[in-house]
Amino acid sequence: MNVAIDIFTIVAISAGAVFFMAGTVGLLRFPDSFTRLHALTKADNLGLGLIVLGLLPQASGLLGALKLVAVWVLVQLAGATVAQLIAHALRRKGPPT
Amino acid sequence: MTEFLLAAAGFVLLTVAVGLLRVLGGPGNVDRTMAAQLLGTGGIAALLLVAAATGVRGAEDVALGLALLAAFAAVALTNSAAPPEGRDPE
Amino acid sequence: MLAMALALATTGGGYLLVLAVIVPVIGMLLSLVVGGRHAERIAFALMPAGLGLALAIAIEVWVTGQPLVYILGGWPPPLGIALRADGFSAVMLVTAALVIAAAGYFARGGFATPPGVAEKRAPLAFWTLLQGLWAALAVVFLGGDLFNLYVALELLTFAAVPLVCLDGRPETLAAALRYLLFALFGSVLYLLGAALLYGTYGTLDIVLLADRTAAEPLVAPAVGFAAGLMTAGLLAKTALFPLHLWLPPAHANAPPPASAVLSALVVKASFFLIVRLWFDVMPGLASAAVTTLLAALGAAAILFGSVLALRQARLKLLIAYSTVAQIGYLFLMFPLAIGGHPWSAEAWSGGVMQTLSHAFAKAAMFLAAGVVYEQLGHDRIAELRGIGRAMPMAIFAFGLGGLSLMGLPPSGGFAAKWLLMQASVESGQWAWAVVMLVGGLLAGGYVYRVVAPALDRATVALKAPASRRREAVALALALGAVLLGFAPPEFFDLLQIGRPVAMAALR
Amino acid sequence: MSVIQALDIGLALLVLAVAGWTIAAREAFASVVGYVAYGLLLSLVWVRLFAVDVALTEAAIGSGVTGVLLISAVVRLRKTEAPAAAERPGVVLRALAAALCTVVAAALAAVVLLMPDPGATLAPEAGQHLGELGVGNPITAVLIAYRSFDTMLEKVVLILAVIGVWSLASDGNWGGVAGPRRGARPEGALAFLAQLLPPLGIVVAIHIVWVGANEPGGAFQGGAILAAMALIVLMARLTEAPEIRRRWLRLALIAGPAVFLVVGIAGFAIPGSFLAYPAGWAKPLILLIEAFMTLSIAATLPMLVIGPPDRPPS
Amino acid sequence: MSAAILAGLTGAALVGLGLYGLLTDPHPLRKILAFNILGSGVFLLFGIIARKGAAAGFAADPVPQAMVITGIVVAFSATALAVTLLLRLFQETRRATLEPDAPAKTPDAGVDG
Repeated sequence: MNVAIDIFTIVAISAGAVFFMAGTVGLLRFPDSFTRLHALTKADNLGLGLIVLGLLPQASGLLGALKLVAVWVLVQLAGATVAQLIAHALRRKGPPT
Repeated sequence: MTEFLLAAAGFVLLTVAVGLLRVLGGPGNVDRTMAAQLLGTGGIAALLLVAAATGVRGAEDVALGLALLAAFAAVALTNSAAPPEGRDPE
Repeated sequence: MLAMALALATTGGGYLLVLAVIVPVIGMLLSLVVGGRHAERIAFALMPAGLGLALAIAIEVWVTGQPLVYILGGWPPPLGIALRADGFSAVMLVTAALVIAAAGYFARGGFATPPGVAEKRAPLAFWTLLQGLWAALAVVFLGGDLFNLYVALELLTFAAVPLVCLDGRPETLAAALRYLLFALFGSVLYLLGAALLYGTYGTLDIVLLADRTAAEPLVAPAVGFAAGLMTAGLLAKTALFPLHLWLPPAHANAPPPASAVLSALVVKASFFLIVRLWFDVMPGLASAAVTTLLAALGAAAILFGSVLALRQARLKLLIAYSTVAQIGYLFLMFPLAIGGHPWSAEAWSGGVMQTLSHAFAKAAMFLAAGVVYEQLGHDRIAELRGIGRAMPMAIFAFGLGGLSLMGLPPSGGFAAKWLLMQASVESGQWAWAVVMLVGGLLAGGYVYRVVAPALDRATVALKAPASRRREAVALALALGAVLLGFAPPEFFDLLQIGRPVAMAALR
Repeated sequence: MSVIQALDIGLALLVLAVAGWTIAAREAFASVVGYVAYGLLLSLVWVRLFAVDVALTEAAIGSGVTGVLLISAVVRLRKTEAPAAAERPGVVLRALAAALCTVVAAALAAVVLLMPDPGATLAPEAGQHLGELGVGNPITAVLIAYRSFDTMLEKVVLILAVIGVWSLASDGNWGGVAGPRRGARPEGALAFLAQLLPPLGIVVAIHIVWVGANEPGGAFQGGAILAAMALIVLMARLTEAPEIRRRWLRLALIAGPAVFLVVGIAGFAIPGSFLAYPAGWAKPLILLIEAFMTLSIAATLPMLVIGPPDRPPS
Repeated sequence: MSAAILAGLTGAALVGLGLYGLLTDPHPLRKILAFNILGSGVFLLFGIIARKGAAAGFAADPVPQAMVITGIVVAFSATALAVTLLLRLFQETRRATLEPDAPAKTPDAGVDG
């Protein structure tokens, strides 16, 4: 049972780490701010989600798990807002560079 | 398990560091603001992993605090960049 | 060990120390909440109480012949914090209470809330900050813990800086910002030193640190480095040459009552902590090289500050540069008063006397300059001819203050410089005596530059009606500086109570 | 080298790189963003140092609230950068400064390496009295009991800072409101965030204050999070800051130190010592003080960020 | 090398960096930033001292940690006051310089009373 849980954790966290890497690759390779913004907010948030998922079984009790989920929800919320705000700001500034 | 979690934290931190180099270079202020967002997400992930590995109590609360404030830099920028009426018209 | 045990338990009358701190704190908080003209009323109601407390502390120290101690919260150091008052703290507290009361009385009217107005900016800020500054000074003089003293230094900074730019003129804003940056730089260095001391000795209590540094004088390189950092930080706050750059614009541009308090008390607070550090915490580390360096900087400050004061075109800048010079005298006590030599006690008394007499003299001169500025609308020295008739008391106050700065009898400045000179002759360190003589002559020069034309028979056009009350406040302070010259021997005994070397004999 | 060592070294290098960026970046805005990132990384370092209370404070104040303050300032000061850059000292002076700073840093590093390990500590003494105080978090015990005098004075520092900031208002605006006028159309997304975040933030803040007695957390951290929530509501212009002449605002500012003083003075009478807690009453009194300190900090920090009033009172 | 030593070395380097910025950068806002970096370096040194003081079942000495919390709050208020002063100075002069040149030439300009 324990081994199964650990394997789940390892798989989820590894997948999360891969998404973080993908996000960074996107930041490096994408040509303009809009697309970079996508790479940043989408990929990284998914990566964090997977890491939180992987850590859930390791969490100490219900409160700990709840906090982990709350962290993820909050980052989602922040990511969505920031993407909106930055996109707005970019559009106000004129054509993307 | 501990080693794995730490390695994962190190990996995430590394990707964040590389991304940070990219966004801090600009070209514009808006791009740079993404640095805060990048660290907000990646830093929280690394923090959670490190905390799980080293068994530091209360680290989730730090992550919660960081998550609550994750949008602040971008909000502060867009808020000051758009000059509302009544402030110095710069 | 007797002294150790005494320093870690509350003594009779110790509660006075707590009251001396919390009375102005309560006044500041209340003034902010009640607001309006009540802020001024509260400040005035509490000033006599503060003076009474300071006097009670001084009397208690004098009568018992021992420092007063209060252990806060019943948690003895090293875990908790102690407040302590020795002779030096007691006289500084009394001086602070007197100067603040005088500055406050002077500021009446200038910082009044006019009838029909609920609250005005400058008055509310002035009266709350003045009380905050008073509380900060009390903690600096009484604090027995280096971190507690860090908080006190920050309190002092936050109260002093906004006072500089209360009138909002651009040059005062720049002066305030520069002052703030210097002060922050000073506190962060001080804090760094404190961190290293804690890491080495596991306590920040002054008495415990003194005991531990005495037991193992150079236990780690950290200690010498820490002392250097803390001293550098405090020197920046004291504005000792060459770290004086911030002082003249800040002191010269602040409103007169603020200038008086800043130059009389605020720079003395960080000086007081340098004395604490080198005489109480680590006397073993105060080698001849260290004390000579401090005194050499002091000597440079005396000469440099006096010469610049001679060349200023504005009265308030002249007084500010004179502060740079007079701060220099304070540091001459270091090579003379350290250790248990026969002349050390004299030099110690001389240093303390210089601190006190400069406080009274300089506050008097800044207030006198404030009167001049108010009535002429400017303070250009070239256009002061004949003002002696228009405002005789102010010019008399300026002259008496100058007398003390020059070190002429009868004045506190004379007593201070006489004691220091005597000590330098007895110890064979003649150079300091020569510097003091030259400094006195230069001081004579810059005081003469102001007083001589002022006494001229010329008529001046006044912009504002004379305020005899304000002139009288300045004169009273100047008389205080003169009266110090008549201090009885008992007063000098009080200054010696708690002097580290004197206490070492008790152990 | 173990994994954790590699991680620590990597983290340290990253912190230094971002700090170096903050100092060296050509544009001030880049420097400020670097500083925000730096604050975030520092909280990670604090977790590694087993200082979760500090990590919380750094996350909320050092990075979050300070970030808002600096970013809004740097945007307004953009035009001053070029003239200031012209005043930059010459190469020789900078090299001298660099040499001096290197010497200081090297000496400090040497001192750190030479310090005894295990070093001097008050941990046993601090732990000894936790039972009688009824709290489990030794840092709370230090802040609200052993060294409560410092904590009280530090709150007074904050109040003086508020007075100092307010005193920079123009005379006509005294008593009025700071910050942008309400009604400027907020971005939809921002308004959404500002409505959703505060309820969650308040829950988190209360949690952090409440567990602070036994776990990492406490008044400063909780208060700072509440302050951040207030700031986001203000930035989204959902509401306006209170006029600074309001009595309730001023009461909130001083509530923390006032309760401290009341408890402290009561201590003269009952246990017989200023700021001492009577036996058996320590924990409720500590919680009472923490509650009011939280309120005060939550009121003070936004006031410091939004600056002096720039509109006359209504 | 332990995490504490590493943090201590980082702290020392940060002190050096902050000091350099404070001394050489002419822009007040950058000076304020440098002051904050200098301060955080000092706090990290407190952190390593706390960590070396691990004893009696605590992972670190709580006393220096509590001091850091106090220090962070004080550093924030200092930053806020300095930034407000700077913004006000900019509002009055359209400049952000501490060099006392232009305004100081006319000491009496704009004095009311």
